[in-house]
Amino acid sequence: MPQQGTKRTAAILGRGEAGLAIAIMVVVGLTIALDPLRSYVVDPSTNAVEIVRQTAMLGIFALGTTVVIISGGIDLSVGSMIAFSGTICASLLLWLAPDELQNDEPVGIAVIAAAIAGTLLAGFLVGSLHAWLITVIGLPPFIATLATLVGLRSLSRALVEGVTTAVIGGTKAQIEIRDEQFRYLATSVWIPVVVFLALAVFTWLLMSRTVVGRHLYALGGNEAATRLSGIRADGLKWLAYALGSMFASIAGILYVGELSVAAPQTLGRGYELNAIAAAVVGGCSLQGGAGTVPGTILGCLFLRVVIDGIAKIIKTGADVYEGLIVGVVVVLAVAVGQVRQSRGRRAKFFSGALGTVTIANLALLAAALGALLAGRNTATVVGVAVLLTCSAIALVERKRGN
Amino acid sequence: MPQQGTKRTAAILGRGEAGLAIAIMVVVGLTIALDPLRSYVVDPSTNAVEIVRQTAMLGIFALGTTVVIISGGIDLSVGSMIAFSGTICASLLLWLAPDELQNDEPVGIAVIAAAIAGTLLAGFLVGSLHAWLITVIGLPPFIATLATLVGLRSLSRALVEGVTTAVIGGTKAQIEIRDEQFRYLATSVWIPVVVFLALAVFTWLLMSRTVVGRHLYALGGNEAATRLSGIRADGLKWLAYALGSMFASIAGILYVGELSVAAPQTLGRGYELNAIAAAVVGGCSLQGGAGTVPGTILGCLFLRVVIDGIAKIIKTGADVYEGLIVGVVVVLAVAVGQVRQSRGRRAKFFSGALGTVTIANLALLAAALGALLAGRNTATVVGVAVLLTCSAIALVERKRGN
Amino acid sequence: MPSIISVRNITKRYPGVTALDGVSLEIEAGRLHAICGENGAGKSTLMKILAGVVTGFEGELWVRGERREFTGTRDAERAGISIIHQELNLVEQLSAAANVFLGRERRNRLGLLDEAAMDAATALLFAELECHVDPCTPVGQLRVGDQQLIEIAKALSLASDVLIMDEPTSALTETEVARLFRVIERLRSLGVTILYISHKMDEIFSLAEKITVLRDGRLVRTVERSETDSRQITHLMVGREIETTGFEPRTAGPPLLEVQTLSLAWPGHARGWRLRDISFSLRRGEILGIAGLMGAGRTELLECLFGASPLPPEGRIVLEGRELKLRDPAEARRAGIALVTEDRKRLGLFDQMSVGENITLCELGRATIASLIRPQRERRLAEDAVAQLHVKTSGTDVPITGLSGGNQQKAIIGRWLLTQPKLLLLDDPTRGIDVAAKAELYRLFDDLCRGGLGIIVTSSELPELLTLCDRILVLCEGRLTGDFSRAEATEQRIMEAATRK
Amino acid sequence: DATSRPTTKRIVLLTNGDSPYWDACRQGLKAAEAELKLAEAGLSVVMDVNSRAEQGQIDMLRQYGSQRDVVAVGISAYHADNAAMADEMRKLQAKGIKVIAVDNDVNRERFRNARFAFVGTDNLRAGDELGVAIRNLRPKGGEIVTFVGSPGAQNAVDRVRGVGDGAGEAFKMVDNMGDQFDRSRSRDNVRNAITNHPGVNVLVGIYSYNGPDIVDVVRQLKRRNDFTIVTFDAEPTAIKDMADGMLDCMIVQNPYMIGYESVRLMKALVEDDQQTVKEMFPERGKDPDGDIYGTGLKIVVPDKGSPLKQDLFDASTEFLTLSAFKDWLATYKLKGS
Ligand SMILES: Nc1ncnc2c1ncn2[C@@H]1O[C@H](COP(=O)(O)OP(=O)(O)OP(=O)(O)O)[C@@H](O)[C@H]1O
Ligand SMILES: Nc1ncnc2c1ncn2[C@@H]1O[C@H](COP(=O)(O)OP(=O)(O)OP(=O)(O)O)[C@@H](O)[C@H]1O
Ligand SMILES: [Mg+2]
Ligand SMILES: [Mg+2]
Repeated sequence: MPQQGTKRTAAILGRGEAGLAIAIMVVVGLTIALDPLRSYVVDPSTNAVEIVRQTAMLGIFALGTTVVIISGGIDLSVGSMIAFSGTICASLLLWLAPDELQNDEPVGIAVIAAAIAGTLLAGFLVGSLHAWLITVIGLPPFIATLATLVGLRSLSRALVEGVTTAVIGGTKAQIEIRDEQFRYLATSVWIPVVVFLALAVFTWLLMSRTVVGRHLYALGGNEAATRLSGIRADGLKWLAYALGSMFASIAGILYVGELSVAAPQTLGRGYELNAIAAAVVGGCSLQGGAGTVPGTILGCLFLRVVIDGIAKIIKTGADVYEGLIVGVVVVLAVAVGQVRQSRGRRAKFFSGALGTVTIANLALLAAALGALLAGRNTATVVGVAVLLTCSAIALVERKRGN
Repeated sequence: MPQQGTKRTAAILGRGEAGLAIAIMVVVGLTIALDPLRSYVVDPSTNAVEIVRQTAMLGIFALGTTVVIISGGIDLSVGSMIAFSGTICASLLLWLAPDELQNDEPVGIAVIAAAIAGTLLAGFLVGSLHAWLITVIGLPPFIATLATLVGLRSLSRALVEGVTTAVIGGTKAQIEIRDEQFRYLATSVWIPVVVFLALAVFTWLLMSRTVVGRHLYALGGNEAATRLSGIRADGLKWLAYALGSMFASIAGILYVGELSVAAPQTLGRGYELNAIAAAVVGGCSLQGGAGTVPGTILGCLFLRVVIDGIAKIIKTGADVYEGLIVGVVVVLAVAVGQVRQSRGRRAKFFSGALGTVTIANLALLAAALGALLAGRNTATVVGVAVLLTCSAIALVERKRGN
Repeated sequence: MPSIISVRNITKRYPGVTALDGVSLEIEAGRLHAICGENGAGKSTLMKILAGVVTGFEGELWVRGERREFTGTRDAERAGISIIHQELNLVEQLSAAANVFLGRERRNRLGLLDEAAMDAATALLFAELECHVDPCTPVGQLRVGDQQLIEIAKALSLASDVLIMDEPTSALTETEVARLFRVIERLRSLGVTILYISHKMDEIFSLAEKITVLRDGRLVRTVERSETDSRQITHLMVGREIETTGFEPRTAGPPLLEVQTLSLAWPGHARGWRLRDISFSLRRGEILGIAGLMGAGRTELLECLFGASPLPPEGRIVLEGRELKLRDPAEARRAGIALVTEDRKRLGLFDQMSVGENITLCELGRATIASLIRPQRERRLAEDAVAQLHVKTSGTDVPITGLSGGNQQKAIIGRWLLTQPKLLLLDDPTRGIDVAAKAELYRLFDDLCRGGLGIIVTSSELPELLTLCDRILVLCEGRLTGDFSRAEATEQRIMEAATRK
Repeated sequence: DATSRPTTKRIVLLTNGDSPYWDACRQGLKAAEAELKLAEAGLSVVMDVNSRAEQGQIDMLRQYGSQRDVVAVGISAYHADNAAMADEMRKLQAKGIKVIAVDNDVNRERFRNARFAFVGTDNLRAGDELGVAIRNLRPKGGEIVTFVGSPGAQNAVDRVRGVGDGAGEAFKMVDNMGDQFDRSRSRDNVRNAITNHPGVNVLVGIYSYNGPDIVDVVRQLKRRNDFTIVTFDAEPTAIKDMADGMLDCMIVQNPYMIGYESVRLMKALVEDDQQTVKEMFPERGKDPDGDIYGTGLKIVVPDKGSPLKQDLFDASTEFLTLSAFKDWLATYKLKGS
């Protein structure tokens, strides 16, 4: 995506971003139209606040993922890193103020500050471990962070068991943090939002206005050339992965505040995929060297708006369909970008055997969706409709020939 | 790893594989040595059977992943595909023989055969969808299969709810399959093992002895060159992803048989990572073009032996540590391969600031492990030991200078 | 003479550029037809159309008197046309034999791969090419020259009667070139029609019977070799005269670089070392040429001077009296050394970035206030460089990929000049660059040198070194086997030194 | 204006996780919906299956706050001590939405006011009863391994503790193995428990699916005679297993009744029907635990050969043989409980 590559320093909103902004408005519009209770219209503030809060939480670690992806790497460990940092933070609180915490007395600012500092340090260490495995040992980023994805969660569980046994006496699978001051970090919506905005501005300046940022783009675009241009690639990678992990640990701290418990088994499971999805929807290329901070932010907002819209429209059992719709939406978002780029050659969508199979595929998918969301008859209607349209397109393409 | 690239056709066991085989024996040896109950010695058959069964189950879908990775792609959807195929299979059984299934009467071979056939078809369709998204729409494989990873599980949950409501009347979150004949598929250890062996031989022949296989390696190694050689790359990708998904659906069927239930929410969650780990440990390169079927099989065996060994040695609460140890082991396995390749330049492990941080890192990690597995004192001992050794290495490296 | 291929009024448009514009051309059977033109003239595009690689163009393609519409390389091969591409198209993980037969594998009775047969056939082909490579070795372990030979073997294995060679010698050593020419002679004797593209006049005039010149996608003229000379051809290519006269001697300044007994190990190779006991010195305002066959170690020597060698080298490197222990290109850059790499595409360009971003990458710090980049400053930085080097571009924020090879090279040199180096290392800076662009680069180097820079340049073309350099070192298998002043240097003596064992 | 348009209001039951246990509860909801004529009252009952632990429950509670058609929420607390969840419950109450705890109560010391009342059974007591059963099934004592989905969840913690207390000193709780609802892991856990702990002679399924999984492995290993197998809840598979003589005892809650009664309570709260509330909670306000509506426990044992007797257990606990239990199920057209 040379667009991003060059326009980066010029306008804040590239063409991709503009499209995304429109898409967001469309989704909101649809939600208002399809929600029988019009809750967006009736009670905009509550909904707006909730969406912004969710976007901020997702955005905080998606920003880190963006830096890593732009620099040509990938970080699969974000979700586990959130669990790990949450665990570290809770463990430190428990270890520094055991009695206060168990008797629901305030643990005090100092302790909280110490816990946060310690957690950020842990994030820095994990990021450094990634950088070391990748630059010195020469592991592919996918493997290095896959290992920590598996390892950190397990380590967190072990840690909770160890700490609770040592401090409380009884082995527990999670640590509750009911301290109001600490929880205020997340319960006061404004703190996560401000933290997110601060990190966003920082990252945006870093990537689009500083030498280091430019070098990160260069690294992602062509590593060999970057090294031979006398740029220290290893240092850059260290920075990228450190930011990735540290942003994740900030999110981890806030999640513990929000959930009032550090439950390593479930905390942040699979969030790395949300972050990657947001970044990619926002225009990052997994080959590296392309992507923008505003893009990622819009990507996060888009995902959250879609998810909230589903909940508003489907209401009961929405989370059953959430994944399905998010999957479809991500494909559409990225596909649009793809197709826009290959504008030149007008592609054929349903040529050959694969095309035929695909028509059946899409028709079935549509039918299934219809059946699940609206019942048998709709299913057949939708299915047949899709079948016919695709077939029509196919015929036109055959006609057009080459 | 050019070795694999050529030796493939020569010996079945390349140098990488040999190393892996040794590693497996070492792990088994360690387990025997450290397991106070010596259960490998006391009751070899049970343990062997269990490990073989587990390896077969993992191997069945790891083989598909291997083909995809060698062809230069990646399939993140395997776990969800297992859940999806399991759901389809169970739904078909329930739909074709509702009464028998609910009253625990045998559903009959015909119904079972039909269900299996339908499931394989579903696998083929999903694989085709991947191929279409990647070759026609031009999505990166990571994105395409990330979308199905999220989407298929959600679709499966919706499907179960829909089918149970329609057939049984009450909405349920999973479908129990107690039919003995069907369950025999998995409970009779030999069937999964035979299926696995058959698929392994098939895949091995395909990849190492046929033209198509040769072209898959070429595609993974250099797509442009492959196209310029007049090879239809799109067809090859279709094959690769179709195999990936169909092998996964075979596994899905067997899992439903083993578990006597299709619970889409949890079935096969995260298994894609096990498959990728097994393939990579077995010598596959995520850049594509390198990897072997025997390698992957050994990779699966290695992982299973490690996991079983952990359970045998740690005994109580082993599953807490499993992830951590698997993570470490994967890193080691791949790192050894890496270092072997870059034998030429003797690398420096702890140079510069990153090196210093890493020493701290490793020491801490070791200490944590020690503390969790053996208690405080061991922790300090281990931590200090690691700290000193690493520092020593670092000093030597500094001395050696350049 | 019957024409075996006739191109009728073919036009090929890419977004932004018209690669070919109404080209009509008759190729006569059994003759060697050379195609000349500057970078971007459309040579490769035309060849790709003939070989069925590029489809979807306007105009007609006739083969042996019948209209053909290739849908892919397969069709072209069936029509007896095969091509050796300008860029290497090999699968590094696969063996030489597997690459030669890629897409046309031999099967045995069971329909399985017949490795033995393919290895044998490949061995035969290699024997023809006098190339001593084991068919089983993975291509990735072979060096550039041998890889190019495998491409050639691949094309020959088709035994087609039209063979297209797109700059086949750009990576070959003189000996390998001679070898290739012998093969070409034999093919001609078998009546094979050959289309030959090269930027090297001497090759064209030693081989071609007919010469076609393209410029900006248009066909300028087709002439018999007998009726023309290289001056005329270059004139037709560029559209104007270009003086390739040498430069008046430069006056060398104070000593800049002192290299003493430089050695570079080569673990796991029979020879054991890539470079052995190399000593020389360089003064400011001096251009030092390094000649040698492919694999002689020129790239390695420059890599050592730039701290980019796979292992740290032994020996001393002294820059202006300060001994350097370079562990990383970054240190070399800080010490005032710049390296323009051999492989522009892989090791020089950032094709996701604009021309400007490519130029300012190393010296972006200069465009910052309070460590934040000021876009207008950056633009000025880039525009100055573009102006100084006469880079032909529509602006500094167009994608670098839009530029022709020569101008991309200038942009990269511009990147390094911004760092105000004392010592400029140029590894085969004119590879794959057309005559006009070459002449401009020569003048640029000369100016820079007179500006007090020390320059070390390698080249695969001796004439280039002879016009450009004050002194010429010769490497052979990593040893220094010759050191000639401009006066003493002749192609003859250099080749002797380069092949001395 | 959207608000004026008449729409049926929703009564939501939010589960703690995704388990067959809830199928029976769902049936209770439906039955209540029909018998208590909720449609006429402009109400409908739905069940939301939580799949993301604390995060999932908290997000969904927030959704209810903004969805505007939710009038009452019954929640099975994933974790009793979770302050954030209690906060969200209080926020809903502040919005005028009725909130009760169902099946799993919040920590009564801390968050009693976060819900109006609790409908269900005390997991601690249930565990205790099962422990009593174990003690009488294995008078000589021995070693117990418990198998559970999420060891961290409140119901798991209480049940395991209860089993320990009930079983007494004669028994050692050697391991509590979590499987995160991964059914093949839950089987691996059983295998490993049997190889790793030679002394183990009692296998306890803490979550409804653990029982059948234990039975499955023991059957494969042909080691039935070496183990006493007991489990919580009565999945259809578990009932079949007990019929096959593979299960010694089931402690059965009454999800059907939990569902039914919670709907009754929530409807009453929504309609401010104090009489029904009084009827369900006579002691409310007087006795501190007057806000608990117990739906009773059943001990189910095989038809013949079980040493367990009614009088071993608390008077309030129903003692049934398998066939009696099946008859009970039939009266409500249930497949499991
Ligand atoms: N795939 C492509 N997409 C867009 N433009 C292209 C493509 N291929 C070639 N071009 C453009 O078409 C023109 C002709 O390119 P071509 O490679 O034929 O030149 P050439 O004569 O082979 O140059 P050289 O001597 O450097 O090989 C150039 O401007 C080039 O940028
Ligand atoms: N005999 C050889 N066998 C294998 N690899 C070689 C051999 N000679 C050189 N190489 C490597 O292959 C690459 C190409 O070598 P190269 O031909 O560039 O050497 P060179 O002297 O720099 O010639 P040139 O600069 O013309 O390319 C270099 O990285 C070199 O290390
Ligand atoms: Mg060309
Ligand atoms: Mg070179």
